[in-house]
Amino acid sequence: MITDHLPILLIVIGFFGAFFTPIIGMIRKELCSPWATFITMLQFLISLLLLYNVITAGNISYWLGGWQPPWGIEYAVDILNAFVLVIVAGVCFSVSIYSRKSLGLEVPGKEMPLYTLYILLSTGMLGIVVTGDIFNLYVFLEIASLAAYALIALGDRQSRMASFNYMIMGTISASFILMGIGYLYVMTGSLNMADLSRLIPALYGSPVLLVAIAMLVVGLSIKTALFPLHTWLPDAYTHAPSAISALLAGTFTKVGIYALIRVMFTVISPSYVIETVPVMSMLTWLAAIGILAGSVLAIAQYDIKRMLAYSSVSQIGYIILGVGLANNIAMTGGILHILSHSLMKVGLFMVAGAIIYRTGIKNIYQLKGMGKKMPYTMGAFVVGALSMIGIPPTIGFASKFYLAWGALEAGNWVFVVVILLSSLLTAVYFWRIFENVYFGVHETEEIKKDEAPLSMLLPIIAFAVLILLAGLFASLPIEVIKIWVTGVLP
Amino acid sequence: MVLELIFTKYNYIIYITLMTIGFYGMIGKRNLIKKLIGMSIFQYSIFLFYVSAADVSGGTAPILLKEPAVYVNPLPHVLILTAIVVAVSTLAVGLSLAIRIYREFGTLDEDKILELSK
Amino acid sequence: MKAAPVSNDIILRTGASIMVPVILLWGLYVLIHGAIGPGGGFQAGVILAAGFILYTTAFGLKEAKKILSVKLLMVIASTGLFIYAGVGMLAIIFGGNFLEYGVIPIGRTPAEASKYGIEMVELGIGLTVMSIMLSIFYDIALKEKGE
Amino acid sequence: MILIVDLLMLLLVIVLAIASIMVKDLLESTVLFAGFSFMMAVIWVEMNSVDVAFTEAAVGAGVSTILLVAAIACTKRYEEEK
Amino acid sequence: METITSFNPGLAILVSLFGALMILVFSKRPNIRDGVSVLAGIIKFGIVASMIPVVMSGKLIELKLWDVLPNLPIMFRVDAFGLLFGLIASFLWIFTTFYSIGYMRTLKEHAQTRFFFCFAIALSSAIGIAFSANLFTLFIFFEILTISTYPLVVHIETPEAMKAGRKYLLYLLTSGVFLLFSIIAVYHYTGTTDFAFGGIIAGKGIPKNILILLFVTFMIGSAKAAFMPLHSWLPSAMIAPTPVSALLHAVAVVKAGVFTATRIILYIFGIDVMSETGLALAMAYVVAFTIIVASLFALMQDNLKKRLAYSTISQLSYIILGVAMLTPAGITGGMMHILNHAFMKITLFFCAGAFIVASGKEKISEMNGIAKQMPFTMIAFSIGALGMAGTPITAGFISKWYLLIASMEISQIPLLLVLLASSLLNVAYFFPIIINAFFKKPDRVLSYKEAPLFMLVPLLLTALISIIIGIMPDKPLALIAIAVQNLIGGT
Amino acid sequence: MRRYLAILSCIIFWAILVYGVSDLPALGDPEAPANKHVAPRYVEGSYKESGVPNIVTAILANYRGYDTLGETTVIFTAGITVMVLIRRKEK
Repeated sequence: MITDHLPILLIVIGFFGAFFTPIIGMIRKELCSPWATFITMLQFLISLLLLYNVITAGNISYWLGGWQPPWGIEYAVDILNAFVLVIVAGVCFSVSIYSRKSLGLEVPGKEMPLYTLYILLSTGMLGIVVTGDIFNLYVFLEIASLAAYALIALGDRQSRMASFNYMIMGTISASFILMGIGYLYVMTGSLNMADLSRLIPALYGSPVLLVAIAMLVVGLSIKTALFPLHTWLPDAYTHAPSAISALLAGTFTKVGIYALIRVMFTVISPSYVIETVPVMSMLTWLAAIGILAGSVLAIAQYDIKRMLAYSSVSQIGYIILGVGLANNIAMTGGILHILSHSLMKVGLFMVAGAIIYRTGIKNIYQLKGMGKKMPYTMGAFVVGALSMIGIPPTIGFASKFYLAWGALEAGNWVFVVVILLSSLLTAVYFWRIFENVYFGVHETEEIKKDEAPLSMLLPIIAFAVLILLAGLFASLPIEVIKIWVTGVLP
Repeated sequence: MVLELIFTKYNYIIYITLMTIGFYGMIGKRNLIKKLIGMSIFQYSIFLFYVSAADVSGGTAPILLKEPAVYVNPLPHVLILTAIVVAVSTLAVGLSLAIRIYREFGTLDEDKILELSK
Repeated sequence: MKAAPVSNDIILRTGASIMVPVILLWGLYVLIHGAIGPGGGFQAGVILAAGFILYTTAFGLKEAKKILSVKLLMVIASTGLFIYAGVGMLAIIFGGNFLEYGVIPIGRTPAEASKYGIEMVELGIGLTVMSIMLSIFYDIALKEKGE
Repeated sequence: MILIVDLLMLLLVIVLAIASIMVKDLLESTVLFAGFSFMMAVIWVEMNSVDVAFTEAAVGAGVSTILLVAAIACTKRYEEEK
Repeated sequence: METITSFNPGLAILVSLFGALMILVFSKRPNIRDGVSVLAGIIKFGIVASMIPVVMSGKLIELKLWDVLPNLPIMFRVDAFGLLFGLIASFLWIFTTFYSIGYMRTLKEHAQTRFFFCFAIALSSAIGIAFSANLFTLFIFFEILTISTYPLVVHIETPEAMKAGRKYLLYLLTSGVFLLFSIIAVYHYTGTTDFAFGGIIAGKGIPKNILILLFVTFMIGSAKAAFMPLHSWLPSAMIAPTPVSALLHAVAVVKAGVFTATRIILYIFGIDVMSETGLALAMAYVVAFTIIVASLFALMQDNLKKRLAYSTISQLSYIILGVAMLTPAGITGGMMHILNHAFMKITLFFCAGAFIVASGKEKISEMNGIAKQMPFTMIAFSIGALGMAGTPITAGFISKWYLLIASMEISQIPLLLVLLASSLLNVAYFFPIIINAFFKKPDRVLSYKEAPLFMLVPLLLTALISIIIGIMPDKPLALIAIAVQNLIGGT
Repeated sequence: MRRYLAILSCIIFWAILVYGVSDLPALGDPEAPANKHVAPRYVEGSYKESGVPNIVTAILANYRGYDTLGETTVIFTAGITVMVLIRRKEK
């Protein structure tokens, strides 16, 4: 049955898509973008199917090459994987629709390599998420990273330097991860995640394990842009082409977080990283500082994309905070926030891209009258921003509710305060935009409606609607996440 | 204790030292190509770690011989083959970025570039 | 220091015209020999690329591109990967898992099928590595005016 | 005895690494780096990983060096003084 | 208690949401757009009113939609208290709509579509707050109310307006955060956020200091009720167009705050917990302080709308005071005052707006002799002012009467004195206006006339109703009696 | 300033890593877990299951063939990247 091969088809379709793109590009350049959309759509559909299968029939294990793990590479899909897969593939799919016009303007004449890299990035990220083998994770991380460096470097004049710095940081991160994997391998002899999790308890107390954990945590934190290691993120997101900022904001950092969760809670056991060696609680404190620092820095920005980038730093803090608190509720909130932040940030970056596409404006104080000029786009922006603030009934509210509740459950009042305070800070930096966009324009100025093209508007609106729908029916994803969380945490 | 460490595990100390040198090259140097060389050294040090961990004293290279023999562990070699290719790919990407930056700014000095791009 | 130095030096050209076929042959040998001795797709690909790079240095980029144009390189790279992934898909078609060479009905035993599978895969790697290395070299060595 | 050779080679590698980071001339640095790669390959042969050593010799000392030289040719040869 | 499932509560909310949508659709055709507003208001009131017989017969109407978060559904339950608030809000919306049509058109205001759109959303959420069956649902509508009233507050878009808007948001969003925290805490400790007669906190073993902390955060959370020291957003928000002030002050926002505070005191904490911990009495004194100080502030204002704003702050505290006294009479008085104050204050604001539209005057000192030119408006104003002071036969008298009785029942003489003193202060800050308007000669010849009919009729009607309530208070009292019965009987 | 900071962080980095060394298996230790758990199967099965005597090739292309596919894709990605970054239009 072909459905048995779903996990690998997800990736192989991407590979084939990427390998074909140069050939398609030689025939007709214009076909590259629809081709990328088609491939990512297939990946999205497969990941939906996978999620459905995992929920109904339980975890999936696929042996590549037919070799039984730990000798061969295994694709292991459980609810967490499938959930993140759907998010990543969904974002890749919708941004690919959006990107046709946006990238057509910002990176003209390079459709072929651009969409090849686009598909490779998408495939790389999906590969990271779906795999059950820790070295395989590294390989796919590199595919995705290289594609990401290249895509970022296609932005404006400063983007090359941003990309270079990202590459340096990314290589440090990848090398650290490789070293962590090496330490684990040297001490256990295995590379399979499930197998490792059986072997690692024998190493408890060994300094090697500590160093390995430290390496993996630092490496993944760089990829996730956790607070003190976030320095590459603002530059990269500001200068990258808008569609790419949207894509990366919604997916790549989330994949990093996924990997962090996977390594900490599946490979190494929760009880070890929480109680014996309080790695996770250290991370929560960093995350808490990051939440506030990110918000404050976002307030100081006037470039809309840069502001959104700093806001990402803060939002990533939420996720790590939830995961690090490691009780049922906070963890659910944290994982739910992966979904909600993807929806919100991708939507917002797409709006920023649409504004830049139509007017070229990046400074938020020059956005006067935009509410009349691009009513639907800005309407979507309002929805996204309200969700960031955490106004019900949006998905951002649902995840903040769970995070705050989880912090309370953990008895940590500082974090409760941080979470709630940060939503006020978020309100501050978004409200500046509202004021400029909707108010202070007088009747005398006639503003012509000049909406973004349909292929950009459609994904934007879709994300706004999704934010609301997911907010109204948040118990659905929460129930799904809970199944996984209760399976992992005692 | 320390002597024992040095005599049985000197490979690790060496790899860590190399890694630190590479790390310094990445964060302490301002020239982009120097940074890339540092990056390569950084990566190579990890390869050294893997390969030395695979070594078995008295073993032979992992190519099957007619008569039974002790082989060194082949798996890290495979991983490192992969990683070397990744390293050279990263180097190529980094160099192309550096060239592109040089074309735009006329310099490879990080500080100067940051100044120019303000 | 000039990039991709186009040399008119007769010695270099003569040397290259002798060396290049030898290097290419050696590359092919490494590719095939990969199964029994050290070597394989990567090494072979790199060696083959080195051969062409030598050719390029001796005869100039223009000449080199007449043999392997940039577009052709891209096609070769894609083809190489296509061979690799295609072998994997073939395994699925014959009822195995991805890249499970043993089920492909070539050779008498699964082990033999694996051997052929591995050779195919190495060929794919070799093609891709060679063409990409060469392509990178073309790009980096390409001087301002496209000389 | 073998230990001494081993250690000497490893020390040489470290010296080469430091030198290639420290010299101001990028081309020199590249050559030193090629030497570093080559020494690395030799060490790996000594550690019985012929495949890796082979790859390293081809990729590290070969392709990497070619790319670096080509890149330096396109840009500047000397590291700028502050 | 018998409960009936019915779609009516949801329908009542949807009507104005749908109306808002239609307003957007017809933004280019003002007549249809405003017609939609009116129509939606009437239908909405019809739906709310249709629930009266059911509730009067002692039943509850329930509508459970779906779980937004696990175990936290959007759920509506119409009890007597909620229905009272719902009735007031939907009924007054009709008047306000007419009035704002007149106001906006006469002044040729910009962005009228946005105005009516936000108005409709705000009303939906006010009704949503009224009918919420749990804190969670209430919070959702609470935040929507905050967001949807913001564009109304900054409607004129001048720099001062934007500044006032920022202050408005700062206070209300911050309080929203506190409310959210309290809700999460309640949910954390009790596992539910449902309103229940007698409260849900009792017997859950929550330590007393946490209980007090919770109460404080809850009360900060209902800062929409504008008690001191969290009142200062309200006078700032006076920068809004007058219909907005009328809506904010008489109907939607502040009443929602008071309503929430009452719900929390009576239905979350419950009478027992409140009296055992002594929180009720503390609360009573805080609001008593507010009553007096706000009245003093009111005396010092020259801007009529600002004076009305401080009067509102003081009057709202009556409601909380009544509830905090925890006796049947007190609760009755408090709830009754929601109704009374709504009608009286909306009359006063309508009058203030009429002055602005007809004469352009906002300052009290400029209103000498205005009664000659605008007699009807001024009469309505006087009725409202008399009611505020608690004069018999006006609505204000009824509620004050109950409050006085309650304060004697719990033998808190200071509170009694506060109530009396406040009546005097009311007289002190309203009567000079009336006297000057009727008897003082204007500085120069006045040339304006009454405001347009669209505005005049609503304000006369609301004035009339506030007298009718004063004379025949039995219908609303019966409704409140059911609410009180449930509360006391439930304990 | 920057140089001293860099050197300082390097020293810290070095020290942390050296701390972890003490428990690592000695160089060439045949009893090290890395050489015990998974590896022997490759040595034994290489010829039987894959038909090639070079164990590294067997693992590279067969047991962990999928990694190698990924790695070839990395090269491909790098090629495309270099192309998109510095290739100029040919005349």
